[in-house]
Amino acid sequence: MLRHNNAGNRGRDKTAVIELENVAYSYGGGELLTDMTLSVAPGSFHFLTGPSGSGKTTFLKLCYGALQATAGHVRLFERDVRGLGRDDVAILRRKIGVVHQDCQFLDHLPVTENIALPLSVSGQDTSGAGAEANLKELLAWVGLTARGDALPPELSGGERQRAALARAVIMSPDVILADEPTGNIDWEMSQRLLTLLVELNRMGKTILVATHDLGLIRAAKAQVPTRVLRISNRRLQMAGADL
Amino acid sequence: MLRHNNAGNRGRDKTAVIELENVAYSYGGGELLTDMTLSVAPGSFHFLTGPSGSGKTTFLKLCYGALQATAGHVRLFERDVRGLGRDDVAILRRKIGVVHQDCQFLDHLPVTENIALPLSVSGQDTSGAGAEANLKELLAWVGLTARGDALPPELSGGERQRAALARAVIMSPDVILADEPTGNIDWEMSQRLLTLLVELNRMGKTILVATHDLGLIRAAKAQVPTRVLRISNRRLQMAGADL
Amino acid sequence: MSLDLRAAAKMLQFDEKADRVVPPTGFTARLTVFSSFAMAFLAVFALALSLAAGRVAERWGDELAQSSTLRISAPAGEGVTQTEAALRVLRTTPGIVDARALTIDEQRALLTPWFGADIPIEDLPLPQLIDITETDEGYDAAGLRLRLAAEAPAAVLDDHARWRRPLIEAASRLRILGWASILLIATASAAMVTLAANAALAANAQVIAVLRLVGAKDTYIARAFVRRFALRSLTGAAFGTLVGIVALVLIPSRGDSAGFLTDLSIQGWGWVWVILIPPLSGLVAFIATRFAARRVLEELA
Amino acid sequence: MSLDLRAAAKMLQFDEKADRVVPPTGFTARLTVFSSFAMAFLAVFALALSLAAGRVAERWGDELAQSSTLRISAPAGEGVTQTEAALRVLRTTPGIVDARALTIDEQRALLTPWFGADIPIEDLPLPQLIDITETDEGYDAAGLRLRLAAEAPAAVLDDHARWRRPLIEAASRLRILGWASILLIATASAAMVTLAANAALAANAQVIAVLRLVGAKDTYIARAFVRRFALRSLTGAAFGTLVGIVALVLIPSRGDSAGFLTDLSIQGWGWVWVILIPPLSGLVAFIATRFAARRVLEELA
Ligand SMILES: Nc1ncnc2c1ncn2[C@@H]1O[C@H](COP(=O)(O)OP(=O)(O)OP(=O)(O)O)[C@@H](O)[C@H]1O
Ligand SMILES: Nc1ncnc2c1ncn2[C@@H]1O[C@H](COP(=O)(O)OP(=O)(O)OP(=O)(O)O)[C@@H](O)[C@H]1O
Ligand SMILES: [Mg+2]
Ligand SMILES: [Mg+2]
Repeated sequence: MLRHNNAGNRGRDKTAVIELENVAYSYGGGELLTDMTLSVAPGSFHFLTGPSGSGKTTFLKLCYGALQATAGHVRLFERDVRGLGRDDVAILRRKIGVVHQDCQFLDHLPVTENIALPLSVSGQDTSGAGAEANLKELLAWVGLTARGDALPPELSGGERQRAALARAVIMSPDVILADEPTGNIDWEMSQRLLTLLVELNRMGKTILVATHDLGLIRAAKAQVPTRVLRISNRRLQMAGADL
Repeated sequence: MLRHNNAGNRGRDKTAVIELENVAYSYGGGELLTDMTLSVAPGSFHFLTGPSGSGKTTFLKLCYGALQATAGHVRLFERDVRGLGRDDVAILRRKIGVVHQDCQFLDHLPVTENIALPLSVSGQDTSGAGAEANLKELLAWVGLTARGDALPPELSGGERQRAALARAVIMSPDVILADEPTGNIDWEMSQRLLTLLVELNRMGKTILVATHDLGLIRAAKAQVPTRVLRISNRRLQMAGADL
Repeated sequence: MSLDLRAAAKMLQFDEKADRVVPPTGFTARLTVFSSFAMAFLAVFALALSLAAGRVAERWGDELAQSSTLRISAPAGEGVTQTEAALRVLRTTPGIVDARALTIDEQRALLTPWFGADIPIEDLPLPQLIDITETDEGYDAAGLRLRLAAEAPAAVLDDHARWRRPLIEAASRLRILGWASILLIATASAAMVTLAANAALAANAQVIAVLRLVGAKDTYIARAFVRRFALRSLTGAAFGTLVGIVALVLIPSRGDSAGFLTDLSIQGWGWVWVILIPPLSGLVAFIATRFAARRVLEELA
Repeated sequence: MSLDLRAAAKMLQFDEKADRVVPPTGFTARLTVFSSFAMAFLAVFALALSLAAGRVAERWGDELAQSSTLRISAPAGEGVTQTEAALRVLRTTPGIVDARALTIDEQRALLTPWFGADIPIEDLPLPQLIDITETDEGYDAAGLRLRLAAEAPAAVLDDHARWRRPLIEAASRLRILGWASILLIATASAAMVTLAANAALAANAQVIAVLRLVGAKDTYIARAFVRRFALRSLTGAAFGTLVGIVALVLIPSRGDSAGFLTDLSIQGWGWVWVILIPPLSGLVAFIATRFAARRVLEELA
């Protein structure tokens, strides 16, 4: 159990960016998640594991305000999610980059525009030289330079996941939540994505990755201090040192 | 190169269920796949690997008539795909179970009905006691007994993949094509899926799995004779014994 | 009506299982039902208008029998000669079916409203009246006047009865307008159902892809959509027709035979047209959806 | 017209980038444009019909001035007394504005069509005619006849002029029918645009989810849809109105002032109504889509 711990793995004395306090969630049937308490310090790197159907995606959704806890409190950037208006949630999401498990795009817009979408919806200029260079660099980073003008339905599974990651980081958000970001990517490519995430973490971003890929976790542990959370038996557990 | 080989790994003298002869494919730009020749013997177990975006999904689509080769010939069950009418293709697909990379369902029907869909569309009875028992067993096999009445959008990523696999095998097809079937599944569950595929293969089904999960391939090799194909540099290669 | 409906529904409902594969399309469904409803409702009114206008045109046409009058106020003694001359001219005029001199009694009857019944008509220097029956097209009044001026100078042509002619024309026009509206309404509903079906098919691209993937034939997929849209259109049109009829009945009718369009009811054979509205609507939807489904499916592998 | 359109379009087009996030909705778009087109077209006709019917009702109403005639065929000597008695009765009858005995010359003019101009009217035992001017509602003919039988037994009430009354009524009815159709058409198009907008929103659930995920505010998302539907409806209605006007102009008008509905043209203030059709249509679409978008968005996290 992770009660009252400070999850910031660099031990910084900063307030948590994501804070759960006795959170429970249920889709209507029995409780899927129970009594979860966690505090994610800024700049920390967390992994979230657990069997299929244990509630990893649900947990992440609680962390960006897509779902409301049925009990307990979720605080994002020190604000209780329950008290937020719809527009507050929208603005909050601009500080949280999310890679969904089923990466969805606007299928009628080319990949580059999809990646730049968070900029457009927040009213930022996407046509300036700086923004364009930034976008180009990001495309190269995820290996999609050649596919920038393609439409999302024309991408392969792995290309979609990389595009989703690029979209999640373009706003340079404080927090990055990634749900199974390497599910459709080969080992080489997933190493590249990991490097990208580690780099972002070193820049001070908070990272939380849900994955079942133990290899990925091991590789990450070699590069950066990480903590591994595990959903088991409806509760949040700290994974042992065996990983 | 795999020209003129007999891929049937049990050396049976039967004609191939899937046969490619100098096949090339292009989505309109340059050629994505070139000069592919392959003959998949009935009862064989193949893996297909290759980097993200190399054309694995495209290759599978050629193998069930969703795409038409731009050059060369694809023969399924000894019939050239190019000569088939639309209804012929439909009937052919009843002999080929496909697990798509992005598992799509009829979102308004419960999981059980989705899994039984191949039976319904081919006019088979799904309400008989035998059919029901069969369906139940299948649900248990993929660990979805508790989620049978849920709608597909209410499934987790891994649950979707398992449901898609169940749908692919319910007609007891001669050939099973699976595209990244373990992308969202944890190690334990993917071992269970593999066991299922191996069992089917032992029953004489032909299996072709596209995956980037080398661990899965290794685990399979320990249980059943498999062949590993690799798309590299737009061509089909036999992967070395290093796997 | 409801009997008709149920029979049609049964005919189209022979595979309930196949229907389930198409998701309930919510707003597109309601859109189809509503369009059919509104269009059928409007069609009933247009139909009633056309039929009423047609009745009026016919009745007035019969009543008038296209008649006009010629009056000969000749000096004493010339009366008979000029009357005969006028009759000759009239009988050779194109557009005139018959011309007949009125008897004394008939003239008296005509004057009664003005003078009462006991008018000493024999003592009066009354003009001779000639009753003219025209063809539907009528005659050329100006030409006739010229010819009469030569042959019977005392004759005065009075086509006062013609005032009703424009009214009959108006009724015919209204009838044409009504039928044109019906045509327009039919075209519009066909277009709308086609578009709605296309929208539904486009929105269900995933459903169609999944069905193709698991080996469904084109006809299986198309049938589910087609049946649904045809039924919706039929239902909507049936309700629209029904409500239209009720509304027509509720509009107070004066039963006034002289009334023009005061009687917007549907009579006799008119009912055949009305009852045809729902099945025609269903048929249009059937064809439109079938066409749309074929087109969408052919684009898919 | 085109100027109006462009100005409205500019007002609504202030953020082209936001528009791009909503996919071109193909059939739903065409459906909206087409519904607006058809409805505007029908509205123009209904409007023309209403206006024409209104004109006819008014003109005929003025022409008739609600008149009827009383004829007194009294025995010699009693004529003047009974005429005065009848006038007294008439002037106290509710529904009668004025009653006036005709002069000899007026009576001669009336008879001219029947007898020619040189009728020796002074020598004839002609009845006295009284011209009655009614109010709009008219009087109770049966009651008046009873009272007259007592006071002026020689008086015969002839309300022959009343034959036109049902026609005026018919015209008024037609006008009401026209306005009712316009109301129905407006309701139907509002409903159809709402349903189309809802269908589009439902079909674009993924788009909306993606936009919410990347931090778009509700207003940003709603605006893109609302703007598009309002513009489509405006465009469709503008074209429909234009085509309707052209069709009206092309229908040959007889210019026949006696004609009933032979002149379906739009005149004077009628144009204001016609020009209002497109912006009203756009406004309806605007409100309907806004409402629909709000509802869909509120269901989403
Ligand atoms: N909208 C929903 N309504 C009802 N049940 C749901 C809904 N979404 C998810 N569930 C159920 O909740 C459970 C947890 O789902 P979740 O997606 O969080 O799992 P997960 O840990 O992400 O699994 P995976 O690794 O397979 O993606 C699953 O059993 C799923 O079926
Ligand atoms: N419909 C399409 N139109 C154009 N290009 C396409 C289309 N579908 C796929 N491609 C491109 O073809 C290439 C191969 O795609 P494919 O999906 O076959 O790759 P893959 O090997 O399955 O990759 P992954 O492991 O990422 O799923 C990719 O670069 C992809 O962008
Ligand atoms: Mg998940
Ligand atoms: Mg793929």
